[in-house]
Amino acid sequence: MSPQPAGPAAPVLEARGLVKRFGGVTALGGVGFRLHAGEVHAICGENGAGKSTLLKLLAGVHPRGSYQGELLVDGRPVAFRSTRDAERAGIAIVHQELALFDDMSVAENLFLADLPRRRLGRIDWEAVLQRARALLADVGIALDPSARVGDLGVGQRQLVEIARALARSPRVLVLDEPTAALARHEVDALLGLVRRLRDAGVACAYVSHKLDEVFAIADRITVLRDGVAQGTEAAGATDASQVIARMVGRPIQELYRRRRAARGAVRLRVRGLTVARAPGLPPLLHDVDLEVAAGEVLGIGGLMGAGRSELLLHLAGHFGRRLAGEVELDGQRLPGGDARAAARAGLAWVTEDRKRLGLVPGQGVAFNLTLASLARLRRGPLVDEVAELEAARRIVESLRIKAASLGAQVGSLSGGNQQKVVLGKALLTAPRVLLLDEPTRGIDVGAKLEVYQLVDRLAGAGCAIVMVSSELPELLGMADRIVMLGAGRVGGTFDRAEATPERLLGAAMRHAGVAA
Amino acid sequence: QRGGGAPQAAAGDARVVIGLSLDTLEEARWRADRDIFVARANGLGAEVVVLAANGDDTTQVGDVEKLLTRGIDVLVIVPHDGKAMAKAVRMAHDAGVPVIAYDRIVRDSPLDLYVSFDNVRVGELQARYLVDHLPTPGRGRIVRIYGARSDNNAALFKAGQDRVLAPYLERGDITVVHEDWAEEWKPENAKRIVNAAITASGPRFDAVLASNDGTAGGAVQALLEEGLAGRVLVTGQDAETVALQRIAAGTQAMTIYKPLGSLARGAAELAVKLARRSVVVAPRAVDNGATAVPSVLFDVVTVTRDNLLDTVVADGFATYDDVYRGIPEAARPPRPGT
Amino acid sequence: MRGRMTRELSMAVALLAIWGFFAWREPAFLSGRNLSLLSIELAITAILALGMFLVLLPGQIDLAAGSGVGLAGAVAAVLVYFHGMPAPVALALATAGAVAVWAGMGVLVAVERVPAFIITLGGLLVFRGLHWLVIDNQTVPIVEGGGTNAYALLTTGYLSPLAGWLLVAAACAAYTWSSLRRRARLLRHGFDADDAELAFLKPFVLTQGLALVALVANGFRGIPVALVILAAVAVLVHQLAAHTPFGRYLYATGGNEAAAAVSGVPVRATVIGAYASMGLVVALTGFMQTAYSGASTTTVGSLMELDAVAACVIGGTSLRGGRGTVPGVLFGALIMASLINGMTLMAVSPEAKYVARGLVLGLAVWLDLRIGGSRQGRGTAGVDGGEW
Amino acid sequence: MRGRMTRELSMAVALLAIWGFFAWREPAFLSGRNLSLLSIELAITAILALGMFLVLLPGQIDLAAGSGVGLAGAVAAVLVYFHGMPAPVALALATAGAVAVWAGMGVLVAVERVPAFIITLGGLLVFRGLHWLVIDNQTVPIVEGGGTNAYALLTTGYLSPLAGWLLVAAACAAYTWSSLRRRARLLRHGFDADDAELAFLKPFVLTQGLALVALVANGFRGIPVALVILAAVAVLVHQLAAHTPFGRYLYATGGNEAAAAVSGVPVRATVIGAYASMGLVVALTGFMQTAYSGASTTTVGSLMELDAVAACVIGGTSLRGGRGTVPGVLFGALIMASLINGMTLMAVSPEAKYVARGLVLGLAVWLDLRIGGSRQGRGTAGVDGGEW
Ligand SMILES: Nc1ncnc2c1ncn2[C@@H]1O[C@H](COP(=O)(O)OP(=O)(O)OP(=O)(O)O)[C@@H](O)[C@H]1O
Ligand SMILES: Nc1ncnc2c1ncn2[C@@H]1O[C@H](COP(=O)(O)OP(=O)(O)OP(=O)(O)O)[C@@H](O)[C@H]1O
Ligand SMILES: [Mg+2]
Ligand SMILES: [Mg+2]
Repeated sequence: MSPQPAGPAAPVLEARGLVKRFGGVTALGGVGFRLHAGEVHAICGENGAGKSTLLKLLAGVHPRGSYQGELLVDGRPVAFRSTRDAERAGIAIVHQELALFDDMSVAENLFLADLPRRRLGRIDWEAVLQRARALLADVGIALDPSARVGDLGVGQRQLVEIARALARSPRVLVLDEPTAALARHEVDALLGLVRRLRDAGVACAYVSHKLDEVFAIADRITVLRDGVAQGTEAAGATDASQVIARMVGRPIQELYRRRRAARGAVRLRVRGLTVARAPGLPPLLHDVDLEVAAGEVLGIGGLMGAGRSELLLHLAGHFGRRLAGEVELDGQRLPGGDARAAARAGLAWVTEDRKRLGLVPGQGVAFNLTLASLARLRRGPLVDEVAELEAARRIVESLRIKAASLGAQVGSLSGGNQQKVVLGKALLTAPRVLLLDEPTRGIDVGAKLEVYQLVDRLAGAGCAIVMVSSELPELLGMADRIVMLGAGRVGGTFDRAEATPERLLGAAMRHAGVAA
Repeated sequence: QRGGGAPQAAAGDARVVIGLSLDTLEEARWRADRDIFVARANGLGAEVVVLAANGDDTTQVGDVEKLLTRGIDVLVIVPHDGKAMAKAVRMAHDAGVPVIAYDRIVRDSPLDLYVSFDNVRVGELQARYLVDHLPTPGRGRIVRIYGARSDNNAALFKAGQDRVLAPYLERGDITVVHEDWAEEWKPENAKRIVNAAITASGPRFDAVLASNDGTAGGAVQALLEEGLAGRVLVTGQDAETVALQRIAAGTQAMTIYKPLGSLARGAAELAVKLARRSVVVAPRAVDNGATAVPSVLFDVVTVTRDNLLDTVVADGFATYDDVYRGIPEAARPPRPGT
Repeated sequence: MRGRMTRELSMAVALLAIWGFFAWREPAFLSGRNLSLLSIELAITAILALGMFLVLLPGQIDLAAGSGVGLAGAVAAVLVYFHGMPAPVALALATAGAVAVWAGMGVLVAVERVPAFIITLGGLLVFRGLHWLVIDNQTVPIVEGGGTNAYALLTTGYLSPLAGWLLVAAACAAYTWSSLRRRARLLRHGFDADDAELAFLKPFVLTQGLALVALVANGFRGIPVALVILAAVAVLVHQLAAHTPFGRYLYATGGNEAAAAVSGVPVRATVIGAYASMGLVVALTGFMQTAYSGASTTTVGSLMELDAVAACVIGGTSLRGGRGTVPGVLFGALIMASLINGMTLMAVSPEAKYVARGLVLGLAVWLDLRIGGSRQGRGTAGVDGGEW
Repeated sequence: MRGRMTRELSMAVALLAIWGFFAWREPAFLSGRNLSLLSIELAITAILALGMFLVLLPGQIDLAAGSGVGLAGAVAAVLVYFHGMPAPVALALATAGAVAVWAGMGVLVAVERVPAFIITLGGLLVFRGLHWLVIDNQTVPIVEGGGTNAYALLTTGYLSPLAGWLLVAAACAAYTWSSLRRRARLLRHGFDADDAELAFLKPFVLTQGLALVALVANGFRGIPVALVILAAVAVLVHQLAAHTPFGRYLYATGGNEAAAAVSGVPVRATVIGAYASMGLVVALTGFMQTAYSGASTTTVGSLMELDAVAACVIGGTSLRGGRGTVPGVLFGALIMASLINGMTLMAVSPEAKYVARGLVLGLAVWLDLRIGGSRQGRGTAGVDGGEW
């Protein structure tokens, strides 16, 4: 990164009266925005507020002419035809949805857009590897430049994505929820990196739903609601509750509210579970024991790569070969790798990866919501249209899903609303055991609150809930008991009473030495 | 099995190998050709290697290469395309192998021998029959169905037909109400064409001049559905079993029977002679653009309802039962020899 | 649903242009006779296209359809003509065979995960070979000379005027009743449905349309059996795709196979099912196409698979899977069939035929994109692009 | 790279099986003469397949390749034969035309976003029509009877033994030098590279292979010009795909088009570029194929596009784009070519030929999946499935 002198008073990047429509939806309704050199400017807002859209405009993802309003760089109006133009102007973006190439090496992903060449326009691979190694070191990411991106975990991929943005040593760095997939320590590393960049004179626009992060790093905060800017303030001059209030337009009291439900009979019992990705491969899960009772919420924490997702995936019958151990639901044994049996037994699973495993983006909201429950919505050989719409409407209303209509394409919903659709699909199957993997990843406080209330309601109704989360406050706030995983082993089980962040992290680390 | 390498000019009664490169085996007639030819050649103590090119010139060039690779003493070729196969002839001669063109001539090449029926004559016979058997001979309205636009023979048949029809067309005694090419010789295309003719200019025509039995079949199908079958005269060629049945049933007027037997047997005998490098007598000569090719041309026969028994059946080309299949005993002519 | 209206408009425009042109150059094009024959040719093209539609929905393809058509027709013909089987039995046997074979291909695609393009390309070659073997490269009639049977009637049968009218009446009544009933239910539960006007207009338009068909057809020989078969197949496929769980699974599998799988969609069974249905359709088309030319020859069916795919895509079906509608497919098939019929009527030379078909194909889809814009990518360049 | 070795193994097995079988049933298969001819046929198949590879990488397809081959050859033939143009000029003109037309199709696909399947299917029809028009359904020789010219030499030319040996030597030297140099540089910067043994083994094996080819070929008429052309094209395409930004853009676009677009890959230019290159290849193949049959006739090129796609997929190229290698494609082409050559040599009947080709096609890919497993997905069921 080429350090630049702290920027002059004039904003490096300024947006005036941006208006962006997608068919019927108005994503941005005349947003103004100023970004100065050497500042971190946070953008907060509910799901669908227009944050990503704004950033995409700044970074030239939506070409000129597809929106109204004007962009100025160093006070001079610009019109980006593509992200390339934006890059030439020194603007780089880290996307909310990962944009990497699984079959290519880390190094190649980093420099794809401008690969160094030798004579005859051939690529200078040595140079690519060297530059990659230099950059990763510089950014403080421990990754092998020649590793295949497809083999990395979610978090590591996110880091590659960020490094790629930095590869062009931008003057303006635009980050859209960069920490959504990161574990605590990785988040800290990232924030440190952003600070260093700011001090080097880079201007950062930063979108995140984690307010603690926002206040930890932002110099100024702009709040968006329904595509309209609700004003900009210095981070020092405001606090979380004010920001939240402006985001949702109503004050939100305490986030985690749990009515203790009487702990009923044990619903899900896992004993000595040992699972490998495939026969022959080393197990990802070792000898895992856990129990969930009706009306109980079991939190599962752990560091990135601990195998939490694999655990839930396996319980749902979608992943891995069971080498040992057994799983019982209401006393009935569940064989490994039989998703239909699990579903029939009343087990539902919500993925952490909604884009890949959660949704059929080209289809409507109702279609996606009812996909897993069609069997119960039949009328003779046909799907009962009315019953289907009824069911969909019920979910949309109870989860406050923001969509133009029940037929609106899910792909066009904002991240948070998409997440709600994925949740709703699981709920429609009237589960007795619900497995949630990062249920609040990348959704806003308002939505989070709704999810928590929903979890509470379900538990109250006697459903047994397993909730994987990377956010300790969430675990501490919602779970009755917490199991910490480390490198696929149970590092410790805690009652909410005895659980503290320190003890939890300690437990998560216990087997960390064993992790690759 | 013989190894590869160049063919040795087999002397005397040494076992000779004949390479037979066919344009296609997709039509029944060529299978007959092949079987008779092979049988006769084997009878004369020759081995025959047969390849068919599915009507594709490139494939056929490849086929010839393969035959030469295997090592043959004479090449008998049914060119899919008369001009294209000049290359095959050159290749064969480079390998010291004489070439006999079978049924279709190879143009612009130093061909050694040409054994065939006269295709232009086929067209002439079809047209001649049509002209003579119109309700009022020599006058009438007709539909013309040509073969595949991409097939040279189609052009030859057409040429023959034109030669006969020309004067009548000039005088306006015969008018062509509709004419079109049946892509790939497809019956369904022929049917479409006749349907189009009827749609465009009504069922007021006396004959359909179809170039082969396949297209004739399509035409008859259309006429059947129109209730015109039997009242409109339809020509054909190849004496396919189905066509013979149609003739027996009266829905098709005639077909051209090429006594394959004599052609194939004759060709086999000549091939063996040539392979053994012994004398061959070729009464006629046909100019192929390069030389006057010594030729043996066999005559073709017009088959109608009246001479079914004396021609195809007598020749053993088709059996009595096949031909009169589905026709009540009463309506059949007496079984020959009873 | 966006641009739905406009896309149907663009289709209609293309079709009208084509019909207008032919009617102008060759008035007979609009004669009852030609329209009846056109409807038979349409039936053959469209039925195969509807099958292809079911295979394209889950993101697969079937290149073997064409040679399958030839083979199915051939088997049936041989059974009838050489083994003297009663036509219905022969057809049933051939159909069973086709369904089994296609289901088999489905297994290879869904379970063994061999790309459908390869499996069906292999099928194309194998089935053509078998086809020629079965008929020994001869011409095998589907019925004793001049006679007729269930097989032949597929394309030569017509309903008596009375029967025709009764059928039309029944169809209209059924549609009106069900659509009004559906509307009532929707409204009762407080969902929005077509406003009253539209709700009554639709059945009315349909009735008019069918009446017109009956009128024209009866002016010639009556409603062709082939057309009735097409109608039945179309209704069936539409119900299947739009209103049964299986249909939903087809769309889901094509839209996002991974997500479908983890949502409990039996992805493999779905794909296999799609191919099995295709087998059924291939057999049916095979019989009709063979019946159309009156006999089974080596050329029957060749290249029909491409026409089928073309019809689907012209009709807005996505080759990536997950998108498409039955009316669209019918529209596409109608465009293709009209084109060939009209050009034959004008005795256009083969070369010109090829060029015209090619241009219209490209044009129709391009027009659709321009006017309907239904395939256009949202937002960023190529978000949903790169589609074949 | 996982299963890379095993997949290459599976290919080798398939190939050996085929060669072994033919050698056993027909010894002449291994004769120098046949192998030389095979190499010429291979060259034609493989070059087109390499072009198709460039189009498949970004997730597109080209069904017009076959009829394009016919058209290009025809245009050149007409220019030479009827307009007495010197062959080189004629070839140049035809090539320029092809490139322009294919680039045009590329624009329609990339900019207008018309599905490639449709555009190129349209192209298939249009070009066939034009092809027939150009040669007026006649046969147009590529050279005055018996003579020869640059055009004819494409498939009838052979290098003198000396020239052949020199070429081989040069090639080996170049490869050895560059590969050792690359290794040195890698090590110098402390990246891992092949260990010494392997590093010297590779050039050695290559040298042996080429020497063998030269030996066999010189045993007949010398190394065929066609084979040299193939080698050149293969090296070029490999360099292009693996070692130039354009090549990487091809992979990126095919791997994840949306991601490519937002990461600054000029997606449209890339796709257009791929098609333009395909135009070049189509022209070249057209000349060679036409030269092979000695004259342009209506049947030249038909169905070649399917063989090309098949070769690519057998060689492990993904029809979804983003995956594939040049050696794989060559392997696939070799399998196809050997198959046809051998069966013709054995005088297999056409039906049997179709069946065999179909079966082998399916089998090769299935075997590849089983042994190489390279297309199989990690993790949850069907997560990466549904590929054609
Ligand atoms: N490609 C698109 N097509 C149609 N509508 C879109 C598209 N992208 C965004 N929208 C709409 O624009 C609005 C803003 O979307 P955006 O992604 O900017 O919200 P966001 O603030 O990023 O939400 P989140 O925090 O969940 O990411 C939403 O209503 C969304 O439905
Ligand atoms: N695509 C992949 N290929 C190979 N290994 C993978 C892949 N994805 C994940 N893994 C490995 O599987 C293990 C678990 O991954 P994962 O990240 O899902 O765990 P996790 O506890 O769910 O963490 P998080 O959910 O926060 O990402 C880790 O060892 C990770 O490296
Ligand atoms: Mg967002
Ligand atoms: Mg996880």
